[in-house]
Amino acid sequence: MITIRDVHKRFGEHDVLTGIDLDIPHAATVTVIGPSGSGKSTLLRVIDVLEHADSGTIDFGDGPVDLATRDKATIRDIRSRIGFVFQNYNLFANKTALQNVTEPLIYAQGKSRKEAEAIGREQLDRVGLADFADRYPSTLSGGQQQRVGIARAIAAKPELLLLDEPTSALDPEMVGGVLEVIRQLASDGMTMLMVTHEMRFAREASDHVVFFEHGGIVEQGTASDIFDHPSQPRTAEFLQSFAS
Amino acid sequence: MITIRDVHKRFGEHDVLTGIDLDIPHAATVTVIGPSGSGKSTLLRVIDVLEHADSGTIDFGDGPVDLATRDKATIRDIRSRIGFVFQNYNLFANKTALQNVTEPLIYAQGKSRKEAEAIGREQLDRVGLADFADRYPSTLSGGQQQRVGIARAIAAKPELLLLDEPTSALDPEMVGGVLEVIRQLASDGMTMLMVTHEMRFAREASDHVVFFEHGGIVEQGTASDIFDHPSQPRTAEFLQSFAS
Amino acid sequence: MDGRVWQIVVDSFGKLLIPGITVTIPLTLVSFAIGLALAIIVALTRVARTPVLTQIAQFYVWVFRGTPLLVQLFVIFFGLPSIGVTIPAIPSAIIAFSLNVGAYASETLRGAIEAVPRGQFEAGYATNMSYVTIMRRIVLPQAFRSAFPALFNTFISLVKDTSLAANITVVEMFMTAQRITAVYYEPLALYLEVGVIYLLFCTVLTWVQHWCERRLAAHS
Amino acid sequence: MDGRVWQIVVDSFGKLLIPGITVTIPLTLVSFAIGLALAIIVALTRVARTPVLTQIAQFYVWVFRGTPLLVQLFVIFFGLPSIGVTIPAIPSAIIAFSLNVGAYASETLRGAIEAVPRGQFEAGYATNMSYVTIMRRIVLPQAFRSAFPALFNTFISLVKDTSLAANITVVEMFMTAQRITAVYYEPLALYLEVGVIYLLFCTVLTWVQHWCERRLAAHS
Amino acid sequence: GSSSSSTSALQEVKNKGTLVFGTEGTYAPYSYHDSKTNKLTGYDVDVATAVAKDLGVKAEFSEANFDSLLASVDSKKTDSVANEITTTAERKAKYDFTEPYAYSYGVVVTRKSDNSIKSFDDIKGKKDAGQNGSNWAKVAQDKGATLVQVNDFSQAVETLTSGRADVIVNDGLAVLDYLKQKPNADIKIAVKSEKTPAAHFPLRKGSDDLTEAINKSIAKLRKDGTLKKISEKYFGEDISTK
Ligand SMILES: Nc1ncnc2c1ncn2[C@@H]1O[C@H](COP(=O)(O)OP(=O)(O)OP(=O)(O)O)[C@@H](O)[C@H]1O
Ligand SMILES: Nc1ncnc2c1ncn2[C@@H]1O[C@H](COP(=O)(O)OP(=O)(O)OP(=O)(O)O)[C@@H](O)[C@H]1O
Ligand SMILES: [Mg+2]
Ligand SMILES: [Mg+2]
Repeated sequence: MITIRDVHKRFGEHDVLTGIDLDIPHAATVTVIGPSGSGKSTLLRVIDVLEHADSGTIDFGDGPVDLATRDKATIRDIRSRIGFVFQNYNLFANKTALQNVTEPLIYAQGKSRKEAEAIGREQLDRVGLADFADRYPSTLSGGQQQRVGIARAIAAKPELLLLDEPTSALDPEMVGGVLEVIRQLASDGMTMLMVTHEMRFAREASDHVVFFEHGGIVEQGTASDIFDHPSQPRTAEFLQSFAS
Repeated sequence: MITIRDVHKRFGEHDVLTGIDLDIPHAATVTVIGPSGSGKSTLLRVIDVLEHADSGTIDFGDGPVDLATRDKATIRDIRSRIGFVFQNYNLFANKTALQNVTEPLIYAQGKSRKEAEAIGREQLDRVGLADFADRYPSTLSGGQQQRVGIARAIAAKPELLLLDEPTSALDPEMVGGVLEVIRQLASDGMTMLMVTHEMRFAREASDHVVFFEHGGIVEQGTASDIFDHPSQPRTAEFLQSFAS
Repeated sequence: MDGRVWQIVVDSFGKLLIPGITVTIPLTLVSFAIGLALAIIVALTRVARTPVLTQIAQFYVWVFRGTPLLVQLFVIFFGLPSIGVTIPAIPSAIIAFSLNVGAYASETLRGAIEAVPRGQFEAGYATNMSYVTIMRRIVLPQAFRSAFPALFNTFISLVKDTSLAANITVVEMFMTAQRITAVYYEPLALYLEVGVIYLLFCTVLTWVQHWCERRLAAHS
Repeated sequence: MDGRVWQIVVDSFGKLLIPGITVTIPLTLVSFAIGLALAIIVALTRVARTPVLTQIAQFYVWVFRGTPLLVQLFVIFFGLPSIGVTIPAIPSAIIAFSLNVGAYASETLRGAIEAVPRGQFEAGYATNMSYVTIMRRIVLPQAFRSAFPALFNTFISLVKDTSLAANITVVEMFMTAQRITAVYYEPLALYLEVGVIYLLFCTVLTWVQHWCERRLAAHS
Repeated sequence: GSSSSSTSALQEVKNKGTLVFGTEGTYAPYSYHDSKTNKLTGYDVDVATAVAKDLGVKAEFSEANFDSLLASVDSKKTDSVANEITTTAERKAKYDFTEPYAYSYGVVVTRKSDNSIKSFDDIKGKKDAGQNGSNWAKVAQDKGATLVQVNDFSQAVETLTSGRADVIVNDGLAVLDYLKQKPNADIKIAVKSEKTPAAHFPLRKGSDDLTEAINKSIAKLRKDGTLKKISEKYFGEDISTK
């Protein structure tokens, strides 16, 4: 169980996270849904210390760690356990698709180039990009970039994988493919926290769903709790809207 | 009726568009669906001459215009009739949300600053961002940026609006909102060509659906033709996959 | 430093500051302003890849970046009279310095413009802005931001390069220091002193640079 | 140009080229290499905003950008002996030029680093690369691309600034031109000639610049 | 300066076996490079060499721009300067100076067509193309001329012939050297002055015994005709005496 406690974050006068508590069971997939601008991306970013929380802790099972910390070693320790798929991909612009996957393996994990390339090709293959290994990001389509981002994040086999709308640029077939990947990761024991707007995907992929609004949790439960029997009127309203 | 004929485009050795013919009836919404990397974005980019086609024409009703043209005046004439919502938003990084909408009105359409701001605020309001007018893109969430991109494109009231996955970063409520906007634009007589991965959205929003693969059109028809009675097995397969 | 040297340094301060304020500063400001305007035009011409103009711009940058400023001054001041064009010293200096700044700063800007993401241009094209408008309203402001420190390099260099105007009869600060040296034979002390005055001028420019950088950073 | 002047120019060519090749070029290359290494360290230090180191880096840039190169040469060569440090002319020149290049180029790099999109850093952090690794593998290569023309400005400036070494007894190309002028009293012709030789050297650098730019552009 | 701490200045020179002079190497015919051999030569160079030889040491030369020559002496990189250095009260406050080893006269140079200058007093109100704080520039200014700043004699001539100045007040022998090289130049010598002492070797303060020794050498070389011989080689006349 990975536990997140009392996470606060404000930008200027704007309270973006207002005390988030979240439990992510081992090997579970927890999905955060909620309106645009409600703080979903910010939550993920704060967990990976890409943004410093104003306060809050994360506990991987060996004691709570302060998410507001400025201590380099602590931050790197947190990050070493986490993988991140960015909403806007953030591929390394000066590296090929393959290098995007292998660079962190070589330079952060200390793997040999050969080993890294083997892993890199395997992961690119998994997301259907075996033929695009030597292409630079600027020559890839949106969906292709997003899949490289997924391959990069899972290649490091993190304890916790954060996914920020991992299917936003993907067509239905690819979404199905990514769903397959996520299920397989879950069965391999990967713990995942995901933000998505695709409710059908959320329902299929998640063990646990969190509905988020104005930087706070409105309601949470199993996928079927939330989608079929929401207890809060606001959740029901959100889900009734367009694409549930 | 806007007609597009025989559009070809290759990148290096890679044939991305292999002779596209497309009719977009006046005030209709035509949606292109298809797998990642099939050339959907490229088609939109070539129509707006952001990429030079190798060959092909567009006809807005007053004669075909060569899409491979290098003539500045011709290109600007084509672009003056078209609005574009980018897959990755492409907001002007040094302008606020409001300025992103008003700059083109002032500097491309010659409107007064006052008039432009009135239109700008109206459009931002329409996409639910009235309170974010003075924020820079780097401080906006993904969905907020995408909505600014939509506001910018429709503010100029183009003859043809191209939308490249306009809902990819939007939550269901917002998708509903954008669907509303698109329906209203259509009823105001706007002609739209859209790429989307959200099949439900495609079905609700479109008059006509085109299924695209490997840079060519596999099948096209009304939304219900394609979604309910696809004639090609490949189309059926694509739609059966995950999120149809 | 003994009493005599100290006295010389103190007595010289005013004598150095006057040409500093009346020559070095105005020469720098005027030349940089003209040079920067030129640089923008040249950089845009090079980025645009229009056939003939781009070649002319490239040739200009090649010559004025590749030859010593002193030689440029000489040719303009002493060389042009032989073909009947006689330009007074200060205008000659301004011409040479502006052309020099234009060549260097245009390269800096070109690099910065080429580094602005293509999506920014495309958004401009898609909203049917003209090339010039896109440059003026969208791309140049972003390019300036990253080019700022390098442009100030050129600016700050110019402050000191104006001393070369001494070669074409302009009495400026460094030359004045040398003249005082010729009387008292204390080069090191006077060079240090003039160095401090240059540092003073450049400090102000550094402040301006950092102030502008902060402002530009806030706007993005 | 009459026959006599032409003869002087022809006879001088070899005399100028020799110090050009044996002094100007090696002095430039060595100083730029050291200066660039220094610039990278200083730029990284400034971007990192570590308390004391950043201030030291800022102070260094302030002093070496703000004072004339000639004064720096003077202090190192003539001033340091008074505190017991005597450095020969060529090493003194290399020290001064390197420190100067380091100050200017570090500012150029800083601007370029700050313009690399934050997402590139974040992707590096998220994949748990160290700050240094992110800089080395991801950010600096991208920063170099946009900074390239401005860095070559500094490089090409240096080619010509090496002539200041004449002030500390290094016999280099420009000094040689002045010697010949002292005999024949043909400054304009000889300055033009030496200008052409500098242009030759800088042309090679310009080629290198454009070649590198094309390579870097292909990789992104 | 204070070099007389333990060993005397003369002793130091004898110990290292060299007397090091700074010189510009760009001031014909006093200090310049021979166009054929490319070797440093000139009146001052030869005199300095002769003096060193007389002291039983080797002369060495270090070339740099004028201000650097002085800084070289201050930082003990050189012992003296052989570059037509004249004395003034201000300079004597900084250095010890030897007796003169050259005398020269000043001239007023004008364009060929200009006949308005008949004496030094006629340059009042005229524009003088003068060198960087030189004695000659001071002479001109004392006579009421305004200064147009130039860096060397060639520039002075360019400035005069392009009409940007009216006169050049300078060393007569340097002007003659110029006219030897460029007889067709549009300049002429309009006025000549009296001969005055024109060149001394400056030494760091406290070098009393070295000053003394060099003075003796100069006197000896003058007496045995060495200076005259050197002088005639470069000027065709004797400038080593008044
Ligand atoms: N500049 C380029 N150079 C080379 N290949 C390119 C370039 N731009 C796009 N491509 C390739 O062209 C193909 C079509 O790209 P396009 O962006 O049109 O796909 P798409 O259908 O929009 O995909 P997605 O749904 O993933 O956005 C892709 O395989 C892509 O890699
Ligand atoms: N750097 C910043 N400065 C100020 N405000 C910010 C900054 N980054 C984000 N915000 C604001 O914080 C709020 C939450 O943003 P966040 O990106 O977490 O939203 P989100 O839930 O991921 O939305 P979306 O679904 O649209 O991606 C938004 O209102 C956004 O405008
Ligand atoms: Mg988000
Ligand atoms: Mg696309």
